Amino acid sequence: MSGLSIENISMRFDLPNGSSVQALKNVSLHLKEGELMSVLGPSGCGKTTLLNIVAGFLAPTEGHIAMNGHKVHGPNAERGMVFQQGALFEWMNVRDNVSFGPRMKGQRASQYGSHVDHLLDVTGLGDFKDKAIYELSGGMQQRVALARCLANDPDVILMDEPLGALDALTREKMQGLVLKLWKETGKTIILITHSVEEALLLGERLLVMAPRPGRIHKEYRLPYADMGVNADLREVKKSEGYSQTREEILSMIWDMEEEIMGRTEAAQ
Amino acid sequence: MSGLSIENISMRFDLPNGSSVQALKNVSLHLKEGELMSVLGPSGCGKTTLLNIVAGFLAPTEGHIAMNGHKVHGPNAERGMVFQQGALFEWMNVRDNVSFGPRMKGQRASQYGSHVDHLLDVTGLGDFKDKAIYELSGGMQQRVALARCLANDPDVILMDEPLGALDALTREKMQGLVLKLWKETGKTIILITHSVEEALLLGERLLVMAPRPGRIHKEYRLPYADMGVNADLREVKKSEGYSQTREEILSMIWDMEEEIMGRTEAAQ
Amino acid sequence: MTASRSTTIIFDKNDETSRKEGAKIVAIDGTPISIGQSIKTAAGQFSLTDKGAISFQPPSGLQMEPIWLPPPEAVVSRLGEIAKSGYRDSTLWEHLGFSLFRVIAGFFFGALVGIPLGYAMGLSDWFRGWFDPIVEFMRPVPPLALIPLVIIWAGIGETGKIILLFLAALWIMAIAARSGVSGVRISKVHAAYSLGASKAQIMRYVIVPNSLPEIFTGARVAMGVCWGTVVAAELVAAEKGAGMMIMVASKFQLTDIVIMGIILIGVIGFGIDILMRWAERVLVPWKSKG
Amino acid sequence: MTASRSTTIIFDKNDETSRKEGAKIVAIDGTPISIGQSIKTAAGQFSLTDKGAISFQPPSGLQMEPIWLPPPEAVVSRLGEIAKSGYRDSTLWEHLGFSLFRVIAGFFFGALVGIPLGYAMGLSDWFRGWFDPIVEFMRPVPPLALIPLVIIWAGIGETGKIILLFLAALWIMAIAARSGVSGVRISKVHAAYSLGASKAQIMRYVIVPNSLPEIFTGARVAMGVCWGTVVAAELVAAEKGAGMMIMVASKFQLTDIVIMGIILIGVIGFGIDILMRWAERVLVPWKSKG
Amino acid sequence: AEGEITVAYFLEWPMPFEYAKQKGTYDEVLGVKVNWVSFESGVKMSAAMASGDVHLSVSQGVPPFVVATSAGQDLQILDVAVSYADNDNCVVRSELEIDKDNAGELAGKKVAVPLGTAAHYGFLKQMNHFGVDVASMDVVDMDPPDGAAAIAQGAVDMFCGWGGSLRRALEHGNVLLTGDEKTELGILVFDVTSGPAGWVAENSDLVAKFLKVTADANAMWADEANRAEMLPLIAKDAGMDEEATASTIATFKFPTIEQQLSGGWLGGNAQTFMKGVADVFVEAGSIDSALDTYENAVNTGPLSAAGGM
Ligand SMILES: Nc1ncnc2c1ncn2[C@@H]1O[C@H](COP(=O)(O)OP(=O)(O)OP(=O)(O)O)[C@@H](O)[C@H]1O
Ligand SMILES: Nc1ncnc2c1ncn2[C@@H]1O[C@H](COP(=O)(O)OP(=O)(O)OP(=O)(O)O)[C@@H](O)[C@H]1O
Ligand SMILES: NCCS(=O)(=O)O
Ligand SMILES: [Mg+2]
Ligand SMILES: [Mg+2]
Repeated sequence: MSGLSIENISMRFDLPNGSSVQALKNVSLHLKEGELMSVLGPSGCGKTTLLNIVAGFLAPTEGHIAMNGHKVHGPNAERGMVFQQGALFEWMNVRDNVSFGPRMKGQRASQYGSHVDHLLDVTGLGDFKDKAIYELSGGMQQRVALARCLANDPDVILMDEPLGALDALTREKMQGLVLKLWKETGKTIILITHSVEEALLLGERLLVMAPRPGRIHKEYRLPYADMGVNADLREVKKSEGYSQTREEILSMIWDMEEEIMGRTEAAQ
Repeated sequence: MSGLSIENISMRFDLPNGSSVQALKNVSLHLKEGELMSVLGPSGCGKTTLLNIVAGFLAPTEGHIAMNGHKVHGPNAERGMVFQQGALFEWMNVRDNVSFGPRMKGQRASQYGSHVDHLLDVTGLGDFKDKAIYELSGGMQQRVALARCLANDPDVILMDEPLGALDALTREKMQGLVLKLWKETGKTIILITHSVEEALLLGERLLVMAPRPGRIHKEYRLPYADMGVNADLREVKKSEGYSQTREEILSMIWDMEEEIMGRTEAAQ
Repeated sequence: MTASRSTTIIFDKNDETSRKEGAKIVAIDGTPISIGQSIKTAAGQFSLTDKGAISFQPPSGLQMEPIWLPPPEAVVSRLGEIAKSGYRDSTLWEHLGFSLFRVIAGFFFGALVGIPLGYAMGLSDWFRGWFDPIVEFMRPVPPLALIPLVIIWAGIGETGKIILLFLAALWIMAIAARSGVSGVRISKVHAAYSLGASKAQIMRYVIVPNSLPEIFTGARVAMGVCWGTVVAAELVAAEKGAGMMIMVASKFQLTDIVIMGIILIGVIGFGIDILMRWAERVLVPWKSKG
Repeated sequence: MTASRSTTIIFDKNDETSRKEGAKIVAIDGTPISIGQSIKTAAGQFSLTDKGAISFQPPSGLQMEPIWLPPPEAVVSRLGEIAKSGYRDSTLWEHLGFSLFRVIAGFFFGALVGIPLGYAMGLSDWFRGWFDPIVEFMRPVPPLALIPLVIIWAGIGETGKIILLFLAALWIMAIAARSGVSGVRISKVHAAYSLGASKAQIMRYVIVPNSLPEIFTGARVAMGVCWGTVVAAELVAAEKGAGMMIMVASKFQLTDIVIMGIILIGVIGFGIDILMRWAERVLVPWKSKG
Repeated sequence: AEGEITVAYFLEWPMPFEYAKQKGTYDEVLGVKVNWVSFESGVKMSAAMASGDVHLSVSQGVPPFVVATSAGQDLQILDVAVSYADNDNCVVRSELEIDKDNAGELAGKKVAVPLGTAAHYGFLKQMNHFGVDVASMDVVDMDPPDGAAAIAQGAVDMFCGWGGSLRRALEHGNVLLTGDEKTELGILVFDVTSGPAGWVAENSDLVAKFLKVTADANAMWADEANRAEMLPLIAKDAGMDEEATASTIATFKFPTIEQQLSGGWLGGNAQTFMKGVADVFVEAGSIDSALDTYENAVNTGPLSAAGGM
C-alpha cells in the first residue's frame, strides 16, 4: 500500500500533577502519494501532536505510522517538516540552510549544488543566497524553510501553520507557491492551519479535528486546490460553494471554540 | 457647527538625517456628533498620525482641529483615546483603571462610584472589578480600556486598532460591544483598523487613506453598522453588496501595499 | 598544592652512624633502592633524596590534610562552636550582622540618592546632559577599585565602608531609575493625558509605578554587588564582619572557619536574592506579565 | 574625613613645668577656656582635649588639601610621569598589563572548563543532577570571599590570583552554556533530525552555534566580574598590578595616583566591555535579531 | 623553574645579607638564580611558601612561623636571622597621652595589628602584662604599612608593627615599653630563616650555601671597619636613607653560627620559646591548638653544614 498510513493512533500525556491529557484518540487516516491534506481544528485539539507523531518526534501511546506499508519509528529524512517560524539556523546563510540536509548526509557541494540552486530559484531566493537569515523578511524566511525541506527530497512534507506569522499579502503569495511546488514535485503534504480560507484553498482533502480527546470530526474533499494551481486565488474564492463551505466550517469551529472558551471563562 | 472638524491638516516629520516625511497632506474632514467613522489604509499612510493630531498629542504642521466650532490644542478629557494594547495601568486593578479619569479630576468614590459600576456591568466586567490587569484575557483588557475611556464621558472617542491583537472569536464579540455602546451612548467615534471586514461592519462612514503623502483616497457611506446593531454580525456579512464592497476595498488597499512593498523589496 | 603529608625522613637522626660516615639506605621493605629511584609499598611511596634521606609520600588519597580541606563535619562543628562562643570577641551573628548592616545602609543611601537622580535624568534633558557621562563612566569602575580612595577620604571605619557601598549602589540605582522612566510606553502617558491627568499626576500615577519593575531589577543587582563589595572591603581593612572573619582565619590557617565563612556568605547572598525576588513578586506583581 | 590638618599641641612638651604638676591652659588668644570648650580665632578653632592639651583645627575651607582631591591637571601630569618612569619599579603598562594578563588567563581557563561543564549539564540529566546544586550555590558567593581560601590553597602568587579569577569566571560560564543549550528551540532540533542529522551533527551544527549568543552574554558578565575581582585581589595581596598601584599609592596618600589608577581601571573595564560587544556583534550577528 | 629559587624578605628592614644580595653573591655561590620578593608580613611568607612560590623566607618572625606549623604546615627553621626588641613595638597616638603608667586606658581603643605576626605576639604579651582585656579593644588586622598610614590619619589609636612603618608611626605617638623593658618581661623578638621541609630536604646543599653567605655577611658587618662599605648597599636594598638604616640596624643583633647552634638559641631555647608563643596564641583564641613540641620544626642540619664550610 503506497503512501502514508496513520493507523489507530492514540496519545496520552501524563502531567506532572498525576493527571493526564488524552491529546489524540484512535485517529486513523491514509494519504495516497501526492495528496495534499489540510487540517483545521480549534486550539488544543491535537493537530501539532498528530504531526509530531507522523514526523517521529513523539512516540504514540497506541497505534503506529507506516510509509508504503512499512512501520516507521523516529524522525527520518523521508518525512520533512516545515515549521511556523524560528526553525531556521540563523548562524548559516540562506544557501547553507537550504543545503543542510545534503551536507549532513556527507554530500559535497558538487553533488548538491545544482539542485539547491534550482530550489533557490524556484522559491525566488536566487538573489539572496548569501544573505543572513535575519536580513530576510518573514515571507522569505518561510521560503527558505520550504526550500530547505525540499532540498532533502522527502516523500512527505509536514507543515505546522507554516504561514501563520505572515501578513495577509505575503501569506497569499506563499499559498500560491505551496500549490505550485505541490503540483510540480508531486509530494504528499499535510498542512496544519488556523485559517479556514487557507485550508479551503490549499487542501485537496480537508480534515476538521475536534478536541477532548483529539479526534477526526469531519473530512471534506475539495476542488479549490486544483483550481488554484492555475487560477488566481482571489478568483477561486468567488467560485460556487466556496462561501458556503467556508461558513459551514467556520461555524463548526466557532462552536467548538465557544464550548472550550465558555468552560475556561467560567473557570476564571 | 457641532461635531469634530479636521481642517486642512498637514504634518511633516523632520528626520535626524535632515530629510523629512510628509505624513499627512491637506486632510480635511467633518464628523457630526454621534457619527462612527472607520479608517482604513496601508501601513504608513498616516492613520495613527491623524488620530494623534486629533487627540492633541501631536501639533500639526498646518491646519487645526475644532470641536463644535472652537479650535482645540493639546490633549483633553473631551477627546478620549482607546489604544490597541499596553495602555492600561497594570499597577491598578480593573476598577481603579476605569475610575482613573474621575479620580484625576478630584472626584470621590461616592461621586463616580455608581457610574463606574454601571460601565463595568455594561462591558461585562462586573465580576472582575478587583482583578489585576494581567489576570484578564486580551478581550477583557480591551473592554477595560473602553470602559476607562467612557468613564470620563468624552465627546469623541478615538480608537487606534483597538481590536488588532485579539483572536477572531473575541474580536467579533468586541465588535458587537462597540456597536452597542455607540448606539447607546451616541458618542462620536473614529476607529482605525487594518481589517476591511471590521471597517465595513462598524463604520457608518468608511475612509480609505493613501500614502506618500498621507491623504484621503476615498470615502464610503455604509449601512452595515446600523444593521449590525440589531442583527447578528455573521448575518450582516451575507447581505447584498457586502462582498462586493469588501473585494473592492481589498483590491484598492492591496494595490497600494503592493506598490509600497515592491519598492522596499527592490531596495533590499 | 605543595604542602602535603609527604615527609622526608632523615633516617640517621636517631642512629649512631650518620650519613657522613658512609651509612646508606640500600633497601626499603625488602626491595633494593638507590638514589633517585622510588618504591611503592602498601603504605605509600618511598624514594631517596639526593642526599640519601628517605622521602615518604603516603598514597595521594590521604594527602588532603585538614589545613587544605577540612572534612565537612569539622566545618559543621566549627559552625556550632562559633555560633555559640563567637570568633575574635564577636559572635558569629555580630560578624554577619555587621556586614549586613553595612550593605543595607550603603544600599539605602545609594537608592535614596540614585533613584531621584535617575528620575531627573530620565525626565530632564539638562540633567541627562550633565549626569549621563558621569554615570556611564562610573558604572564600569569596579566598586572595589574605589576602596583606596575611600580610605583616603573617610578612613577605614564604618563611614568609609558605607560610602563605598553607597557608591556601589548609586550608579546601578540611577541607571535603573533612568531606564525605568524612559521605558514608559508613550501610549500610557498619552492615555493619562487624554483622561485629564496633570503633569504631576502623570508623574505620580503613571511614571513612578511604571518604573518600579526596573528599579527592582536594579535593586537586585545592586544588592548582589554590595554584598560582594562589603566582603571585599572587610578583607582589605578588616574589622568586624564576615569578610574579616574569613580573612583572619586564613592567616591562622583555620581552613574550617574559612570554609564555614564562605558558605555562610554564599547562603546570605543567596538569601538576599531570594528575598529581593520575593519582594519583587509581591510589590510589582505585574512585572513581565504586562 | 578623619585625617585633616587638625593637630594636638602638647603644650608642655617643651616647658619646664608639666601638666602633671598642675600647669593648665586657662586662656587662648586672650579668651578664657576650660576643658571641653572651644574657641574660634582667625587662624582656626582651638579646644582643650580631656587631658588638657590644645587641639587645633584650621578653618574647614582650607581642609580640601590636594591629598583629598587633587586638581585634574595634577592627575594628568601624574599620568604622564608614571607612563614614562613607572611606579614601584614597574611601568604603568606593566601594572595594567599584569592585571589584564591575570584576567585573561583566569577567564580563559574558566571558559575552558565552564563551557563544557555547562554543555554537559544542559545535555545530561546525570550531570545536571550532580552539578546543578554546586553551580547554583557557588554563583551567589562573591568571588572575593574565596580569596582567603585561595591564599591557603595556592598562596598569594600568580597561581592563586589566576585560580581566583578562574573560579570567578567558571560558574558564570557554566550557567551561560547551560542556558544556551536549554534555550535551543526544540523546533530547530526537530528540523535538523528530520533533515537527517545525527546526534553528533545536531550537537555540532545546531546546539553549539545556537548557544553562542548566551555564551557571549555570559562572557561579557564574566569579564566584568573578573576585572573587578583582579583589582580587588591585588588590593589584598599586592605585587604588581593596577589594584596594587592604587592601594600602595593610597597608603602614601598620593591621591593623584589613586584617582589616575581608578580612571584607568574604569577606562579599561569600559574598553573590555566595548571589545566584547564588538566581538559579539561580529561573531554572533544573528543575536537578538532571530 | 629549574635552576632558580625564590626568597622572601622585608623592605625597610636593613640586614647585612642585603649587602650580599646587592653584590650578587648568592647567585654566585649557589649557582642558581635567586629571585627576591618582598612581603608585608611573615604570615604572607607562610602563605607563599605553602603555595610553593617561595622556597626560603629571610627574617620571618617566630610567631607567624609558629602559627603555620601549628596548623600543620611543614616548615622548618634553618637559622636565626636577627634578634631585635626595639624594632617591633606598639605605638599609641600622642594626644591620648597613654604610657606604661596609665596603660589601663587602652581598654576600648582601636588598634591596628598585623595578626599572626611578631607584632601581634608582642601586643598580646604587653596587654597581658598591663592587664588590658584584648576583647575590650577594637582590633583591626592591618599590615604595618597600612597601620602606619592609619595612625597617621588618626584612624586608629594604637599601632603595632616593625621596621620603617614603626618609625613612621613613632612620629605620631609613643611606645608603651622600650625594647629592654620588653626583654626583661621575656617578650623576645627574633626572626629566622625558614623554608618548606620537603624542599629543604631535597636541596640541603643549596640551603647550607645560602646560610653560609648570610652568616658571612653578618660576620663582615660585625667588623666595624666594613660598615662604611656595606651601609650604602644595605640602605639601597632596604629602600631607606643611610641615616635611618644605620640607626635601625644598630638595634639589631646578629648571632654567629656557633651562638645560633648553642642552647641559648636553636639548641633548645628557641623550641621552648616557640611553645610559649603557641600557647599565647591558643589562649588568645587565634589558633586551635599548639603542637606538643616544636623540636621537629627546627632543622640545624644545613646550618651545621654551613658552619663546617
Ligand atoms: N508535551 C506535552 N505535555 C503535556 N501535554 C501536552 C504536551 N503537548 C501537548 N499537550 C496537550 O495536548 C493537547 C493537544 O496539543 P496540541 O499542541 O497538539 O494542540 P494543537 O491542536 O496543535 O493546538 P494549537 O492550535 O494551539 O497549536 C493540548 O491539550 C495540550 O495541552
Ligand atoms: N515621530 C515620528 N518621526 C518621524 N516619522 C514618523 C513619526 N511618526 C510617524 N512617522 C512617519 O509618518 C508616516 C505615517 O506614520 P503612521 O504611524 O501615522 O502610519 P499608520 O498609518 O498608523 O501605519 P500603521 O498602519 O503601520 O500603524 C510613516 O512614514 C512614519 O514612518
Ligand atoms: N620582622 C618580622 C615580622 S613577622 O614575620 O612576624 O611578620
Ligand atoms: Mg499546534
Ligand atoms: Mg498606526
